[in-house]
Amino acid sequence: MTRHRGRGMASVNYPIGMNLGGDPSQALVHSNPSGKFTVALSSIDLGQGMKSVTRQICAETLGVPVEDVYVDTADSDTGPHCMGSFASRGTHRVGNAVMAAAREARGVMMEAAAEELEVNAADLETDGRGNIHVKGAPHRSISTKDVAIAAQFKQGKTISGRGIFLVPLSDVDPETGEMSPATCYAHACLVAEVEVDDETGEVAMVRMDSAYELGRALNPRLVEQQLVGGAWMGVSHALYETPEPYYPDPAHGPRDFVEYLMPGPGDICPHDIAVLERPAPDGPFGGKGPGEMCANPVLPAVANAIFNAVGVRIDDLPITPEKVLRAIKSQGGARPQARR
Amino acid sequence: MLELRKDIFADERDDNLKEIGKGTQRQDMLGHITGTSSYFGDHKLQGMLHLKVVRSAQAHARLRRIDTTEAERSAGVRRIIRSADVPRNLNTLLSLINFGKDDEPSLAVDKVRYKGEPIVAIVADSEREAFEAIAKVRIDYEPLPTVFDVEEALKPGAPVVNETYPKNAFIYHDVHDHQKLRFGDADAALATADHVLEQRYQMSPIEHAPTETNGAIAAPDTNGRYVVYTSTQALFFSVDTCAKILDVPSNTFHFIGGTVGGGFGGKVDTLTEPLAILAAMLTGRPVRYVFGREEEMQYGPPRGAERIFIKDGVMRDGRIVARKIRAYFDSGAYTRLSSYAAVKCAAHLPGPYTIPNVHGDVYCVFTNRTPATAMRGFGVTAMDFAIECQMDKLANLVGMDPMEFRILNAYRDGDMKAHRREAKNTALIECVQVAAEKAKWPIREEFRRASSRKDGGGSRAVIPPTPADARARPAAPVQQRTSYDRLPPTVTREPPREPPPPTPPPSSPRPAAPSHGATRFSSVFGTRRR
Amino acid sequence: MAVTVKTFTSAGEAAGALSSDRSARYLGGGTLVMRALNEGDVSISTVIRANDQALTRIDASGPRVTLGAGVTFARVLAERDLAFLHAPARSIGGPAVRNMGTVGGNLFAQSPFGDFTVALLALDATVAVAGGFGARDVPIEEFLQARDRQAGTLVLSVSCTRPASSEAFRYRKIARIKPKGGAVITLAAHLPVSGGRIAGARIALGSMAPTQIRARAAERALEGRSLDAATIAAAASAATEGTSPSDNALGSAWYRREIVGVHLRRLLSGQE
Amino acid sequence: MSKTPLQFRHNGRDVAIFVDGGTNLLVALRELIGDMTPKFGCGQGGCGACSVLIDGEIHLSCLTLAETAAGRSVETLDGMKQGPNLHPLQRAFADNFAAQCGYCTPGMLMAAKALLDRNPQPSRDEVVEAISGNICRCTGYESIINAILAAAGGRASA
Repeated sequence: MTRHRGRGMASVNYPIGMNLGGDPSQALVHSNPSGKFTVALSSIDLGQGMKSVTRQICAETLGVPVEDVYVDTADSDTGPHCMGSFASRGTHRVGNAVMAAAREARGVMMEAAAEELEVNAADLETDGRGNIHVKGAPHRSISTKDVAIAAQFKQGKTISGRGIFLVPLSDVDPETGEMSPATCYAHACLVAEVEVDDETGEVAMVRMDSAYELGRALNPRLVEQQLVGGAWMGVSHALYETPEPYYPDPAHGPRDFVEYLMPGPGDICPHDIAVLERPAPDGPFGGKGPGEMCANPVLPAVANAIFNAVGVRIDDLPITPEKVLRAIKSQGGARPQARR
Repeated sequence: MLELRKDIFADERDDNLKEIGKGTQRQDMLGHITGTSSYFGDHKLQGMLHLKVVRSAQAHARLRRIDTTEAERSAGVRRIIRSADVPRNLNTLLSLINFGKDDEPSLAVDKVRYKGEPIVAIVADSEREAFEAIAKVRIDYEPLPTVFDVEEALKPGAPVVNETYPKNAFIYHDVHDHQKLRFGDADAALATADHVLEQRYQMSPIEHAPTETNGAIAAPDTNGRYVVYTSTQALFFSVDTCAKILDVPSNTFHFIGGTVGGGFGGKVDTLTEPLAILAAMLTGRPVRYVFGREEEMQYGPPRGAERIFIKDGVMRDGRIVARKIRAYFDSGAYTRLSSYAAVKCAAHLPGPYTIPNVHGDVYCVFTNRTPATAMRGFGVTAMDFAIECQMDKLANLVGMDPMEFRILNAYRDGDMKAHRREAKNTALIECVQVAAEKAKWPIREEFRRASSRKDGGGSRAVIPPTPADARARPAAPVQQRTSYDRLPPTVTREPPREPPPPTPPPSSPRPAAPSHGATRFSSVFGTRRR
Repeated sequence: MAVTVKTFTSAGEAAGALSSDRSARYLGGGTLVMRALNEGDVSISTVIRANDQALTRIDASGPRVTLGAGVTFARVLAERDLAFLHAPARSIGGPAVRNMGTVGGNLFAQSPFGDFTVALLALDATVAVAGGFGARDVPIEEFLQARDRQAGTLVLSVSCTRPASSEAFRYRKIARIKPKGGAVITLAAHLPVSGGRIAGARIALGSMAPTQIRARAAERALEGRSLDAATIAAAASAATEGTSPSDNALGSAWYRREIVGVHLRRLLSGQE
Repeated sequence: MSKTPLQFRHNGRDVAIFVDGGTNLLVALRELIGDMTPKFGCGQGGCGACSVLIDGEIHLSCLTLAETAAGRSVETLDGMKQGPNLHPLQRAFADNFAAQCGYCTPGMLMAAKALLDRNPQPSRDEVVEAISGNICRCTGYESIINAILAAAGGRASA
């Protein structure tokens, strides 16, 4: 028997956003005369889904269908300031800014609707399908389109809103490190199962089971994209990649995608994910941000699974077949631990 | 396969929302599947020139002579940009938010500090002609001793990588060569622990490897402005960095980005935009500067390596009583963002666990390698690897199941964290329970019943007596200017929610009021919030 | 100065142009030369092409198989008569690289590439080359020894003898990435059997030396014996003899030495 | 500087351009024809972002000398839609959320099309093999594999 299976686990938390410069983001929301809304941002969509999640946040806040909102990103002439897309800050920081802007725009929209319906704005509600009606009297209704037309051409109102979200800077105590580094945290626990070849040191992923808590899952499909892709990257960090394979010796750095190792489509394993939602009190609809942390538990879980499989501890990343093989040889062979 | 566990924390949520919580299609999906999503490189401009840089062949060397005579005469060359052509050829990214000192030139001046450092930029009609000119640039290097290991770099007498930081370490609060975290008395607790385990961990550098490499296209626009198509992850960071380096008002630029072919942290550093714009300024033509793949892999910034030493004290019953950590971030030759990662890392200690005595020292160290930058999980990923491997070893040491060991030590609502803030909205225990359930990993009933919302606070909310380090208190930090115009800081100091610690740490030095010009921060981290 | 592309209708003319111009490279499938151009290799200023149909001919009907240098791996895979070469051909690249990369080009590919050549080396192939002085046949070993000096040489075709059975030829590429990745090491074994005993064993290894090499000590351990466990063990333990692997991004020299015997044993004994 | 005339069929339409010596097909498509769907990811043949079909076979346009496309048929993602309608693969990629940053998507779709055009009912392993030359850094591949299998399944039932 040369191949041994083992399981390992790890649990982590992750701070959302940065404690630098107040970490602000701004958003502008405005309606066109047809009652369709544009969100102007300077925030970047790197693939994480920034445009899509802020679109849903805006639609929910305005009370209009998501199709009536379009998010325009990253133009420095039209989009207001944003720190950028990093530090898992997009959903939380930009989402909050969009929510604030949408709230302000909604206020104007409801005032304009109230004027048309000759009621008090406080007595109105949106139906989420593009109409505003008197609470308890759905027939006394006006479409957002008609409101926008009235606001633009009759009332002289701009249905628009500005939003900013900022977490006041927290000083860091030089002596104790006392600080407020983040306002909310995401959490995860992941179990990895691996198979280790004790003659070659090769490690193959068998499966992963995980639980991620990331505040409200604002869009479960986007969350799934992040978690599946992020865990793949975690496997990659654990077992494969580095631009300096002999660190700290800088020699033999990879120059292409053949030398820079990342798991291929034939290296992936089944991954069952549970998502827990404990809303962040200061998150947009309780959202936190799954972006970065989803990779983190994989690295130690894989390392711990390798120990469980063959009894060696590899404390240097990436855990290459060479490191595993050296460790197995130096302890005189594989020592499988109690099966989990 | 993804399962939403709506049953957990259900009482904290209103699940009757109309758009939130739906798996709505991505706004950009149609563009992606039809290939019509527009990335920076998809902009085709008339008469576009191509910029390539001559990179250092040495990891550490003095530049005796840079001879571009032959290259200037090379076919198709429109302009050779040398360091003297860069208006403000010294910057550090976080200077925009007033953190750290300018330490990195856009083009090397008298010294190169890593292999691949840009020395000269060539602007030519075609990439091929730029490559031909690169081959004709003669550089006379005087090699200097190199240092590649973070611990070696900190030793007295090590080669000085970056003269801005002559001891090869970023300076925190103007006084320390590392960021400290002190909570309780870790040494005393280690002395009384049933088991002590000290281990070393090493995280490798990681390349972001986005499928789209870093790049920018800059072109003269109407009214004397410049339009810049960019792969940046942080649009205004890049706008303001370029404004600073090129010494022009930020509204000189119209940056357009927004759809980026992956970033993962590797597109924050604003490496291509300043030179592309400068080249457009100097030639009056559109200029494209895009990294090749090898450039991206070797000279584009990686996630820096981290070396971490953990010493833990654990009792026979599984309670961790002390955690002492020393961590070294390998920043490479310049600061970029590693300085902040070390602070974020210190705040992350000791992981999501309630440990009454925690001691952390986190260093940001300079070595002769490609400068490191942000990457997915920056400041935390490596520490989580170290901590969670250590947790597995500790569980093994005390003979506990690793899941149960996590739950036993997990932080809960109301606990005091080591950075002296109350833990709220925690959910580690529930994650462990659900992961165990999914993986059919049996845990005992008492651990299945545990909750993040129960049994926290109380004695766990107390900040323990914390001895001060022997070192004398430093003088107040020197203030730096911020490059943003800001309103005067509103200093809001709410009283701490918890009783003050028995031996409170000396309060941070307070800044003087701004005396002139731009508003100053109250410290390098700005307005204090309690 | 742009690159000049010269296209010839005969391989002979192309060979002449190639041998007379130090800055010329022959363009096969493009995976080497176009990459070099894309990456700014200014030592190449002429690209030579040939539309000679002889370069893309496959002759696989008889016991002696000849592959034109311009035959792609996809074409090898499409040829039922070349089944013994399907494993090495399939081990290369993704589908696009197999549609482009050629048998001739692979002879020039440096580690971690050049896997097909490992198979050809085990099969004792002959390389037909055309230089300034006309065409000649070169044993593949000799060709590889002098590869660094072959830049001005045009490979016309490669030929080898078809193995007697599917058991007689075995191939395995050890890559970190599945299903496709650069080779940590590559192994090929030709094991002709005569009267139940191996006669004329050839073991070839990739990434165990600056070029693909034969594992002569392992061959000796097999020679004249039946392929039993003891013989396999002896061959496996001799696998590193005469090798001189290097460190690279995919693995260290130490690791290659450690695993080459393990994988040779598995290859010879038919284990996964 | 001399330029070489080049004609080929681009998504069913004849095109004629002049190329510099050594120009690769990716540059020709993007900069001379204006088809931005194939992407530059490496120029080394390692990522597949520039994948196109030449006479129905998958090729890396960055490693293809533009002149070698003369007289041949080049298909890119720009030609995948069937009139105003999305190709079943495009629909399946959307339904399976098989794109995040979207940069590898054009190459992935072409690799998938090359597979399904020849093998309408591929196994999972065949799908994996078909995209083995294409790097995706976002998705972890699972959604892409599922999308291709779904497109094949959908086609079979249609």
